[in-house]
Amino acid sequence: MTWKTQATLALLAVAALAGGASAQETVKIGIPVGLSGANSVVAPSVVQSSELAAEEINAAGGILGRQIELIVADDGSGAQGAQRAFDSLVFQSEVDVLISMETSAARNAGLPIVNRGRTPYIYTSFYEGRSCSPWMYVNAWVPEQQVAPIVDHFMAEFEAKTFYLIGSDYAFGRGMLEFTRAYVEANGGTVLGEDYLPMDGSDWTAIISNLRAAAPDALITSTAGGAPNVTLTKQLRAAGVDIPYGNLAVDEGTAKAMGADATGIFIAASYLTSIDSAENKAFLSAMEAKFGADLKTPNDLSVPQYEAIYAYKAAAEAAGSTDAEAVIDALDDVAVTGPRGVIQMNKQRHAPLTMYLGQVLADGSVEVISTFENVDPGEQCPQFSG
Amino acid sequence: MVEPAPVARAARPAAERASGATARTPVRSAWRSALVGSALGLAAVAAGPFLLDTYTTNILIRALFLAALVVGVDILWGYAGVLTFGQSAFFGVGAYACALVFTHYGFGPGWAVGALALGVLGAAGVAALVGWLAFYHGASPLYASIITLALPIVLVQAIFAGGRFTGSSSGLSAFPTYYWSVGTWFTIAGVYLVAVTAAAWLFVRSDFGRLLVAIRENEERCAYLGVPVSGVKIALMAASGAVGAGAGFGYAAFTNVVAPELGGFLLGTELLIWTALGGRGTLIGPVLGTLGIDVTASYLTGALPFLWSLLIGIAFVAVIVLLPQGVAPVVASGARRLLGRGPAAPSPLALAPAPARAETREGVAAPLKVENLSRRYGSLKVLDGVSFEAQAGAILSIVGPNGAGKTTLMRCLSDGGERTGGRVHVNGVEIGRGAPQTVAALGVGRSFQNTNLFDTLTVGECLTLARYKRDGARKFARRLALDLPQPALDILSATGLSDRLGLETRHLSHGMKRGLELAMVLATEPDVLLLDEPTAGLTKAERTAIGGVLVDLARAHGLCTLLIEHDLDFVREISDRVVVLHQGELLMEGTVEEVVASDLVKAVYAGERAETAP
Amino acid sequence: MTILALDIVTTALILFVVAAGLMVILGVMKLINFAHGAFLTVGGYTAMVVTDAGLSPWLAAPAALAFGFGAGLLIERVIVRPLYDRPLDAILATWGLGIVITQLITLGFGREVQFAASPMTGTLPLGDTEYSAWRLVVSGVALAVGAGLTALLYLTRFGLNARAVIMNEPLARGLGIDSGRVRATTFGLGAGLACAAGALITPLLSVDPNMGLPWLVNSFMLVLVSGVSIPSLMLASLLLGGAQVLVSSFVSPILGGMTIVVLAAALLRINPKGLSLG
Amino acid sequence: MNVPPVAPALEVEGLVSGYGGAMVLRGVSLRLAPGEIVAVLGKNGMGKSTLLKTVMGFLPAREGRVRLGGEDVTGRAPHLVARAGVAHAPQEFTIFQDLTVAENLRLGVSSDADYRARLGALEGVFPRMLERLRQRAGTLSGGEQKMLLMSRALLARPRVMLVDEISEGLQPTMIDRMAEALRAAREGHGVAILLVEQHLAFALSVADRYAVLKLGEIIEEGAAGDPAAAGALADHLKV
Repeated sequence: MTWKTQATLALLAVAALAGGASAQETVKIGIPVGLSGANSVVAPSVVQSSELAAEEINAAGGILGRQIELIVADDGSGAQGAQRAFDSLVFQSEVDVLISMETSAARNAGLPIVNRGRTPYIYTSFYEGRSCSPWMYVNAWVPEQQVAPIVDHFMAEFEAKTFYLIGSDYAFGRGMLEFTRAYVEANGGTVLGEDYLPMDGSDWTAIISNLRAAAPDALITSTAGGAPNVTLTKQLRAAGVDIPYGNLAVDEGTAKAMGADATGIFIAASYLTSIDSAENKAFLSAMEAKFGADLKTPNDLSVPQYEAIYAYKAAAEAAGSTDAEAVIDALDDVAVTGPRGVIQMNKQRHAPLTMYLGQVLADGSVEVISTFENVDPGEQCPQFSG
Repeated sequence: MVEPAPVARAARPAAERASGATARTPVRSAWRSALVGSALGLAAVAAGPFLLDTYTTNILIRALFLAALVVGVDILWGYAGVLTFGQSAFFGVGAYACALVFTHYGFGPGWAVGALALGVLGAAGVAALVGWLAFYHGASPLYASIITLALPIVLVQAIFAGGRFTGSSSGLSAFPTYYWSVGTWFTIAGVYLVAVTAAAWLFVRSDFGRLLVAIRENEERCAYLGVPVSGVKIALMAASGAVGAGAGFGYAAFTNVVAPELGGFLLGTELLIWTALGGRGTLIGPVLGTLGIDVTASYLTGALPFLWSLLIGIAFVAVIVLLPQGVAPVVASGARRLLGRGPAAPSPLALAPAPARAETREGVAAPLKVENLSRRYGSLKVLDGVSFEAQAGAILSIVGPNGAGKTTLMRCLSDGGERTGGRVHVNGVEIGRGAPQTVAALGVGRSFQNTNLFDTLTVGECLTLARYKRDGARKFARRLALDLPQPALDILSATGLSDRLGLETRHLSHGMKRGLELAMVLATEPDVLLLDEPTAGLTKAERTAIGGVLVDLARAHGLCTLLIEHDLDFVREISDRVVVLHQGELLMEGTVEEVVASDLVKAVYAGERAETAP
Repeated sequence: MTILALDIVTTALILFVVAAGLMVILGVMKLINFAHGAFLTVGGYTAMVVTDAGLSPWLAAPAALAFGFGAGLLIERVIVRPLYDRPLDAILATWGLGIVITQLITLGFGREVQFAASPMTGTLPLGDTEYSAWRLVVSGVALAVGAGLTALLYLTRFGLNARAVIMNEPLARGLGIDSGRVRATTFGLGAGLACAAGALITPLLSVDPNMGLPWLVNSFMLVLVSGVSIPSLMLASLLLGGAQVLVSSFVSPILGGMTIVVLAAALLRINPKGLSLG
Repeated sequence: MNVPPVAPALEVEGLVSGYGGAMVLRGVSLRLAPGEIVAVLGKNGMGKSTLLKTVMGFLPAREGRVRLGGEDVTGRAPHLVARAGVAHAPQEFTIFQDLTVAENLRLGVSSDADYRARLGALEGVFPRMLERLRQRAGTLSGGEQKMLLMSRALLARPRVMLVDEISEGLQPTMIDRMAEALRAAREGHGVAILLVEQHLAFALSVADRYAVLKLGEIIEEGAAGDPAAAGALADHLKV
């Protein structure tokens, strides 16, 4: 983030403060996102894809004839900051919808405010699953969709029997690894160790030594998005760990930023830049055109964000208004075709997704190894199964 | 223990009448200002929800709870001088008590009361434990800060270690809670803050509040006056912990989210920043500072997050470096100038003689008996094998060249932790390793060589403080009448201090300070009086006056007095016996005549005594 | 077992080099520099700027040392000097300074996590095992810093003057030693060491505006326990850092995070002089 | 006003100073010519050490001036006064106990080169110091510590030495050595010496002139050689 984008954000916010008079004319989309803290590595790409979606929709006449106005707020990647961000968006800016990629901590902190403010909320980050609210939809993957490809591949390709799990100690980290452990054990494998460090921890020495002592066949990690992922990977590489390494929390952009250290990491994602579809190519070239040299690599977090804005447009138009309850009802029914294909959040507020297993190459790009069509998210929020 | 003597009770109405209808007594003015302030505060709380939009109300509720927490920080830091980084931990304990009980055990009025009690008592318990660790006798202020810094770090790690139970880094959210309207929560938070602030306001203006200031300004002196300094600080920590936990409970119940940050070190430092910017030691300043800064921060985080933090950081550094007392006192003195009101009100304190003590010293061993006392610093022997007795009704002077160990001797007699060997008996009781207040309780009163009293306390407050051992201290009021032993009253009137009870001691002349010092020691009604150079820097007339009082104390009141003096003429005039110390050893003990006649002593004073190199 | 021993030794040496700057300042100035964490961060960003400019990553630490020294002299002059006789206020003011530095970094470089190139990656063979090369390099540098500081204190005129100021400032001034200048130089040195340490640990971490903060409290505790002497800081790092590694390895990495703080607080309660060797 | 042909090495004029509210010096004036030794006598607590501390700048002068060789140094920081050519041998906390003898001596000289060049000069005065260069100063005997203190002042080659009760607790032979060292310093380098003393015989044997300080004021002055002086002074100083 530079002075320029920051100034833009400031202007946006000032515009939001001053724009009371024109409130009727725009559709306000609130984007609470972790511009600082753990998520700060990916947050700029999420802001960029949101900007593209808004620009495209506005150019095509907006939503129900109203222009979109984006209001970005930093949630600090944590609960405290999220409270401020959600409060400010819901009660101060009175946004029509919240669409955001956030940490689980931030999402959990924001949900009570969403419930209180009765604002539709589309959550666009992959997460540990089973977070339910009458006001929330999710269009990204959950463990049921993501863990299996990596574990299956390790077991089949590397004959991995023993696994070691390392994560950040928070809802996503623990949720993902607990699912992974159950899946590994259900498929005849053994988990030799499961270690966590707090989200702000950066010294993985002891854990890595434990890992080396246990000598597993494969490693699966699930950390918070930014700094912990980077420090863990750097220190793993520095310690000479070269067993098959599946990373449940890395996205393409972060992998690129990590450089050589990321080479060889296996990832499972619902979006990779190499997806060969017309929608994806159009999206990538539009991003390239809009941001040029400042472009942050689009990834598994920024693309769902892009699609969610279209999903909201479709729902509002289907409902014929931006009325919160009408939009929530309509979101179940609309299907949007985007870079990831056709997405409909009709499985207990979650979406079946096509998943890709990939491996990071030396140049930071991701090579697709195999594809799994329309993986079901499983039982997430049975109360919404109707 | 706070009950005044019967004489004083009878005297009080008279004193109030005497102070007249127009005199503003601090006590009454404290109650009046507390009432007016509370009324204004409550009115603002009542009006708030009607005037403010939902968003502002929302962020104000959180700020109100934090402000209640800051009150505790200000009392600890601003008044008692304990720099605490850990107040956030108590907030966190209260918040997690709420979240954990509601998440895992149950929800309902009974559960809520139980969780609140758990949080408040838990925090008070943790605070007491922390206080016990941090405030042992002889602990440096820095150590207390270290412990308060360790507390939130340990708490947060404990929360992390709690895994699913505490929600680790993510915290807990969406637990059942009371989804009352924002207005209702605003009222709850507002009333809590007003109540806490009003109670604190009365507390810091009470005798006990002045005691806190005294501890901040000169902890050691307080201990020697018999104030259980560590106990007071521990109790204060526990009380502020309980108040903070209450605020944390409310915060969690309202926001429906708890996260480790609530108990973390960073919030702890933010509390200090708000307190410093508001003006430490003013209560209202930190409360307004918290509300102002936190609310502004909420408005600006979207637009200017870094610039805002940068400005706060710069303001904080500037205030600490340039205006250690914060902005509030500057504003207050400006306001005072505008209103034309002086800062000092006349003291309403009425002095009366305390009834003579009934117990007699007959049949008791010598009031002070020293056996084979030694004090070493590493290999350096400052005192070695000193033994002597001091009798009731007599003045024993201790003389010797610089570095002979005289002041060290005083220290060893008044603080059980000081000596490295030997025994000291006071009224037949061995002092053991007792802290100064313990030794003071045995009947030892000590005056000091330097005259830093309590700068911002008035003469009357100093005297009230000195009576703590006898009369205790009122927690929400000021005493209006003070009983002092006759000799103390004599000194006060002889030095003119009795007309200056409302004057802060830093404005006193050197001679008056010496007089007050002595009067304070006498107010504790000691059996053994230790005086370190009571006449240093005094004029001839003042010396004579003090000498007269000392002789009278010994003769008429039977006090056992030990005196360090450089002025040998003065020693000769008033002493019954003299002890000569030289290089840590007792060179000789005897009557004035014997010592003056001794060639050995003369030699030492002329510097001619052969020193055998060790 | 070898790995565990290496973990303990390298962790201890990393802690030592990170805490050294804080110790120098506390030792001579009796002042606790709570901007230490921010200085470490500045070192991390210096490393990033150096490598982004295409210079060798090996230059990062020396550049950070030089930059930190200059900045330290300036900061001493403006902020620290009025606070010499107010030690608790000095903690607060330097904490505030840390906030200011962090925000300035955020304004200049953005708040997101960034990366600096490492001078070396991978492992070095060490007997029958192999071990993180950069951790070994940092350990070596830590030993050199310890030796260098010892030489500076015991072999140079500045060191003699500084020790005289530590032991008895009035006497030193009476002998013509400009204690103000000694203090300013010391603050510069401490700040420089902190920045250099920040640059040194950067290859193990990522660069963000708060990267130094987690190190502050542990450094602070180690320095207090060690009672400001180089050998005892080494000893404290070894004992407490070792305990941290053991707890992390055998009990829980999360509890490992508070080992140093808890042990230090307990040690200081038992003996206010801590592990001081002299 | 007549400017003296040679400015006094040290001139103290109407000096008032003290601690907090208590004035210990109440207007003291003294003048030392280059190479002159003046003894200030008085009992404990009369302001003798305070006088030296105020000259050094450790205590602020409330009133009055301090001049060195005609240059006004009132209000200067102690290290600047020291650099202007004043060596202070204080009475308490005199040496760095934890440093070696050599380090203590080095600290007395501003440059290490000068230190090495001058060190040999101690051979004639306190040869024992040269034998103990590597010993920790705190392990020296009381008398040796005084020698170290004096050696450090001598190595500084000051214009003015302020010597505070150097004789206290010393054996007679050692006192004689100190007297010799002071005389040698005056003769060798023209140092002016302000001695603060309670030891009458020693003071009068070394000094050219004496002044008696009582309750912060000089109540008597005279030439040390005056045979009547000793008797009169003994009265002032007796127990």
